[in-house]
Amino acid sequence: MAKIQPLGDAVAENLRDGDFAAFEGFTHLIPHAAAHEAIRQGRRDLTLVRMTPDIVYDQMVGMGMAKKLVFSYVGNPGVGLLRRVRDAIENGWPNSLEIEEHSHAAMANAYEAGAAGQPIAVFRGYVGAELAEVNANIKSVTCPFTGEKLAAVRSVRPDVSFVHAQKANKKGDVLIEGIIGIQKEAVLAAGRAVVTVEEIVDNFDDVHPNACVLPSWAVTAVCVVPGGAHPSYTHGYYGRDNASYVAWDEISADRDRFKAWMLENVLDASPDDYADRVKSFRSAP
Amino acid sequence: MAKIQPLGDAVAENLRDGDFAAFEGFTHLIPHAAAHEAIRQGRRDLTLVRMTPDIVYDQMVGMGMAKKLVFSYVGNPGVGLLRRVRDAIENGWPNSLEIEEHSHAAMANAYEAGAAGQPIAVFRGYVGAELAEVNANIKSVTCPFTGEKLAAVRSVRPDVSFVHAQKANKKGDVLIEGIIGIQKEAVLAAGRAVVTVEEIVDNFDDVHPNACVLPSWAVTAVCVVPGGAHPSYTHGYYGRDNASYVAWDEISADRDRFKAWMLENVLDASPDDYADRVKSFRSAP
Amino acid sequence: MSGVHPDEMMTIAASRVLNSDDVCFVGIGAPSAACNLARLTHAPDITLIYESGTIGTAPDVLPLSIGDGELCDTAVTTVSVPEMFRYWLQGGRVSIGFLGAAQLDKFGNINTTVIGDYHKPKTRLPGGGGAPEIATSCGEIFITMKQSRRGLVEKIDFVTTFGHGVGGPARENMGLKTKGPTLMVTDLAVWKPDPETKEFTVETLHPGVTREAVQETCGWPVKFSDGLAVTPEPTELELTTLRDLQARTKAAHAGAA
Amino acid sequence: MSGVHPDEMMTIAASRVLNSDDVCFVGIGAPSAACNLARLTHAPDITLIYESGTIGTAPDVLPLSIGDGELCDTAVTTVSVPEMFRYWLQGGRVSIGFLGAAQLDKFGNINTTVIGDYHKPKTRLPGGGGAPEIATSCGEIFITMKQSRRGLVEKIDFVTTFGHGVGGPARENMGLKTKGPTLMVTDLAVWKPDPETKEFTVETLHPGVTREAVQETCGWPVKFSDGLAVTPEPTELELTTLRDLQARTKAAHAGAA
Repeated sequence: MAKIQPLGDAVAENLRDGDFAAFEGFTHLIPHAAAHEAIRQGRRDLTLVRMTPDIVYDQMVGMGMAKKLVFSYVGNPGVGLLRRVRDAIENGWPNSLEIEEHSHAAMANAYEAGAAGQPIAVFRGYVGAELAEVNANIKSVTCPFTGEKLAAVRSVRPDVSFVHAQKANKKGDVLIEGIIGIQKEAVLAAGRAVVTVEEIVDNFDDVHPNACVLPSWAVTAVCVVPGGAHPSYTHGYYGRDNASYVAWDEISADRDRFKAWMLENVLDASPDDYADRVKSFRSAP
Repeated sequence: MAKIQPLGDAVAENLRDGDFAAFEGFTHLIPHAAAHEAIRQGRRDLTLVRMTPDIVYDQMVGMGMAKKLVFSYVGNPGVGLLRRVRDAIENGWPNSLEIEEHSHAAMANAYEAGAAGQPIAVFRGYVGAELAEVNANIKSVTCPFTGEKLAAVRSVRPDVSFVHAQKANKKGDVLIEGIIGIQKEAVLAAGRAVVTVEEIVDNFDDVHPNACVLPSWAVTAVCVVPGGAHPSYTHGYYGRDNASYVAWDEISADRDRFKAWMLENVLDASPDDYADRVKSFRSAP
Repeated sequence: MSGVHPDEMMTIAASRVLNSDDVCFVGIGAPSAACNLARLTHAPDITLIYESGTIGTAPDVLPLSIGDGELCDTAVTTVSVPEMFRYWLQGGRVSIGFLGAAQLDKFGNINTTVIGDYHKPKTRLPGGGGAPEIATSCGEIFITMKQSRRGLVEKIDFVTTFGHGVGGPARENMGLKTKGPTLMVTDLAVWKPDPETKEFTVETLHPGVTREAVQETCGWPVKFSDGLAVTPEPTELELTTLRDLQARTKAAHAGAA
Repeated sequence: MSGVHPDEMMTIAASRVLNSDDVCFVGIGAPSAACNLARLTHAPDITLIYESGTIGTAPDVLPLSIGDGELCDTAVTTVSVPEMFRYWLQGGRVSIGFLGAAQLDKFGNINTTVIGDYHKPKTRLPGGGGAPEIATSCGEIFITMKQSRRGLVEKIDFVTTFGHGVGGPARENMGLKTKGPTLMVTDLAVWKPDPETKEFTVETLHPGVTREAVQETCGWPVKFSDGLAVTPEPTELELTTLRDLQARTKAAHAGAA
C-alpha cells in the first residue's frame, strides 16, 4: 500500500545515489516539485531517463546530478534547445554526460515493455535511422514467421519513478486524467514509485470506470504537493506557465545566472512554495 | 469515415466467404446480433478468431460456417463446455473444424500487436506449457541482450472484426465503457470493422477525455441495433441474461433441438428483435 | 460441525489462506467463491482481479462469468484485456493466482485442455485461458478442486499449465523465478508441496475425513505429512457468510432481475 | 499580395495540401500552424493528432508544446503515449506525417540530432522524437521549413529520419511500404520529389520569388520543374485566419491567463 507522506521523506526513502530514475511527464504533469526536492537532497550519479527531458532535466543536469541521460527528445518544447544539457554534452560542464538516445516510438515501446515485465520491446522501427548505428542498445531480432528484421530495445525499468497526478483517495489510489502520457507505464515499470498529487479526496466513487487509476498497492508513496507540476500543468487544476518556459531560455544561457536562479528558486525553496506559483494559472472552479 | 447503415448491409458489404473474422467481446458486449446476421446471410469457410468463443461461436460452428477456430478459452462461461464446438472437434459435425489454440496472454498480446501493426508479439510465455508443442504457430525468439528465449506468436489481423458498443455520435465516433475487453484492439487490428451500437447520440461532449473512443475514421460501419449484445450485456443499458447462457447447455446438447432453436431464434429473426429480448434486463434509467 | 457440505468446507478452507495484503488473480467457480468469502470475512482489503480487466472488485454476488457487470461496477478500475495481461499479470503485480483444474498430477501440473489425445480428443475441454501465464507470472499459485480419481491422476493427458513439472527444482531449471503451486485445497483436505520433491502432501484432513477417503479419491499413492492435523471447523461467521453469498448468487442468476 | 511575410506564405501554401479526409500527425511549429490553418479554412474535418496522445484536436490557439492542455480539451479522445505510438502511428492509421527539419538533404532525409560529429557535437539538437517512425509509418510525409544554406545541405551531418535515402527505389529496397516525403513547402517554394530520382524539385515559386533566391538559400544545385509555376497568392480568408490565429496564440502564451 502507498505510504502517504511528506515529499522530503518520500524522496529520501526512495531515491539513492546512482539510481536509474525517471521523472516522467509528457508536457502535462511534469513532477517539478519532486525533482527540485531531489536537487535539494543532493543526489548524485543518477542515470536519468525520460522521453522528453525538458527544463527540469536541464536543471538537474546543470546541478551535476546526472552521469547519464536516456531520452528521445531533449528540448524546451516550442522554445528551443536545452542550454545546460548542451553545456554538459558539448563542454562537459559541470560534468561529462553520457547519453543513450532513442526515438519516441522506441522509448514508448520500452516503457510499455517494462511495465509488462518483459526484457525487451520488439517493433518495426529505426528503419534507415542512423541512431541504430551509434547506440549499441538498439539491436534486432528476426521474425521467426516471416524473416523480417525487427528492432529490439531493452525495456525501461527504472529503480524509481516520480510522477505528478491530479489526486489520490485516502487509500492511496491515484487518478491521472487528460494527457496521461507515459505516467502509468513509468510507475508500473519501476521498482519504486513516488506520486505527487494536488489533493487527497475521500473516495473515487465518481470516477469513470476506465479512467487511469493506479491502485494504492502499485505505488510506493503519495505526497500532497499542490502546484507540484509548475511550470508544467495539471489538467483540471491549473494551466501551463508558458512564460516560465520561455524565460528559462535566457536564465539557462549563462552558468552564473543559472546557479543564482537555482539557489533562489530551488535550493532555498520548499514543497510548500508551489501552490503560490500556480495561483494565477488556476482554472475557474 | 464510418458508414452509418443497417446491419444487414454492413454484414453483406464487409463479411465474405473464407474471411478471417473476429466477433469479439469479453463476456461484455458480445456482438450476437451481428453474428446472427452473418448466420442468416449464410457465410461459409470462415476462420473465426476470439479469445473466449462462447455460445454465439457455438452457434456459428454448429451452423457449419467455420472451417477453423482460433481461440484461448472455448466454453460457456460459468456453465460448462460448448457442445456444438465439441461435436465439430470430436465428431466432425456438421464439418471438421481445424483449431489453433493459444493462451489468453498470447491472444491478448497478439491482438495488441495486430493493432500496433506488428507482425508478431514477443513475450515471456508458454513456459512448460504443452500447447507450444502442438501449435506450430507458437515459436520463439532469443533476446539479443540476455539470451533469454521468449515466446513469439503471429499478431492477429482479421480481415474483418465485429464488436458491439454502447453508442456512436452522429459523426460515427464510437464509445465503449465498462469491461472494454479487447474491443479496441479487435477493431484496430482488422482490415474492416463493423460496430453495432445501442444508440446514436448528437455528440460526445460529456464523455471523459480518456474514455475508450474509436474515431469514426477508424471504423468501417456503425449499425444501430438496440439489445444487439443479448444474451450478453451492455454496461449502462441492460444486464446479462444469465438464464439464457444456462439454458443453452440443454438446447445445444441435441443436434435437432439446436437446429430448431436456430431456425426460430436466428434464421427467422431480424436485427429488430433484440430490443425486446433485453427489455426485462434494462438498467433503471 | 454437522451439516457442512464438503464443497463448503473446501471453499472455507481455501478462503482462510488469503489476507488483506494479497493481490489475487481469480479464476471462476470455486476460486471465486473462496476469494470473495475471504473478502467478506477476515480479509476485507484483499485485492481481487478478474481477467476481464476488473481490478479490486467487490461483487455482492458471485459472478457467473469472469466478466459480469458487477465486477466492473465495484472495481477500483477496469482496464483493457491486453493491459490486464501485460501490465498486471506479466508485469508481476499479482501475488497469488487461484486456479481450478479438470485434471491434476501430484506435482501440481494442470490439464484443462483435452481428455485423450490432443488431435483426436475424447473430450474437448475449454483450454487454458489465462492459466499458463498465471502459473508462471504470479508470486505463487493456489489450487482448489474436488477430489476424484478422474481428476487427481498419476499422469495428466495434457500439460495445459506448468506446476512443478517432474518435481524437485524443475521450475528453477526452466528459469522461472515464481514459486508455482504452494497449496491445494480440496473438498477433503489441505495439501502442500513437499519442500524437496514438490509432491503434494496432505497437511490437514477436513473434519470427519479419513486418510482412506483421501486415497480413494486420488489416483496416486497419497503422502501424508508427519504432522498431519485436522482442518479447523468452519466458524459460524464463515458458514453463514458463505451460505448468504451463495443464496444471493443463486437468486441473481436465476433469471431477470 | 503585398505585405505577406514569407513565413505566412509558407504556412498558407502548406495548409492548402491538406483536406478534411486527412489524418495528420502534427509536429510543433510550422507544421502545427499549417494544419490548424487548414482546419480553420478549407478542411474543417481534418483529424489532427499530436504525439502527446490527443486525437482529433481543434485548438483555438496554437499549442506551445505538443502537450498543451487545450489539445486534450478539444480532442475526440486522448490516449496514452504508448498507445499513440503503437496503435495509431505504428498501426498505420495516420495518412500524413508533417515534419520540420534542422538540416535536410535533397532526398528528404532529415537531421534534427547534431551539428558535427555525433559523439563530439558542435551543436546538440533535440533529437528525433517521433520523427524516425513517423517517417516510415505514415502514408506519406510533408516537410515544411525555412530555406537556408545551413538547413538545405548537400550532406546532412546525421540521418535522424530516413526520407528517400540515396534516392530512387531506396525506400522499397529497405522494405518500406509507405511513400515517404512527397512534398516540401518552404518560405520560397513548393517542392516535390522527382518520380524517378526522388530528388526534391521546385514545382511552384511563391509570388515574387526568383529561381535565384531559391538557389541562394539551398546548398545543392536546385532542379526546377519543366512546368514551373507560381504558387497562388494567399486569399484574404487565408491571411486573415492565419493572422488571427497567430495573434490569439501570442496573447495566450504571453503569460498568465
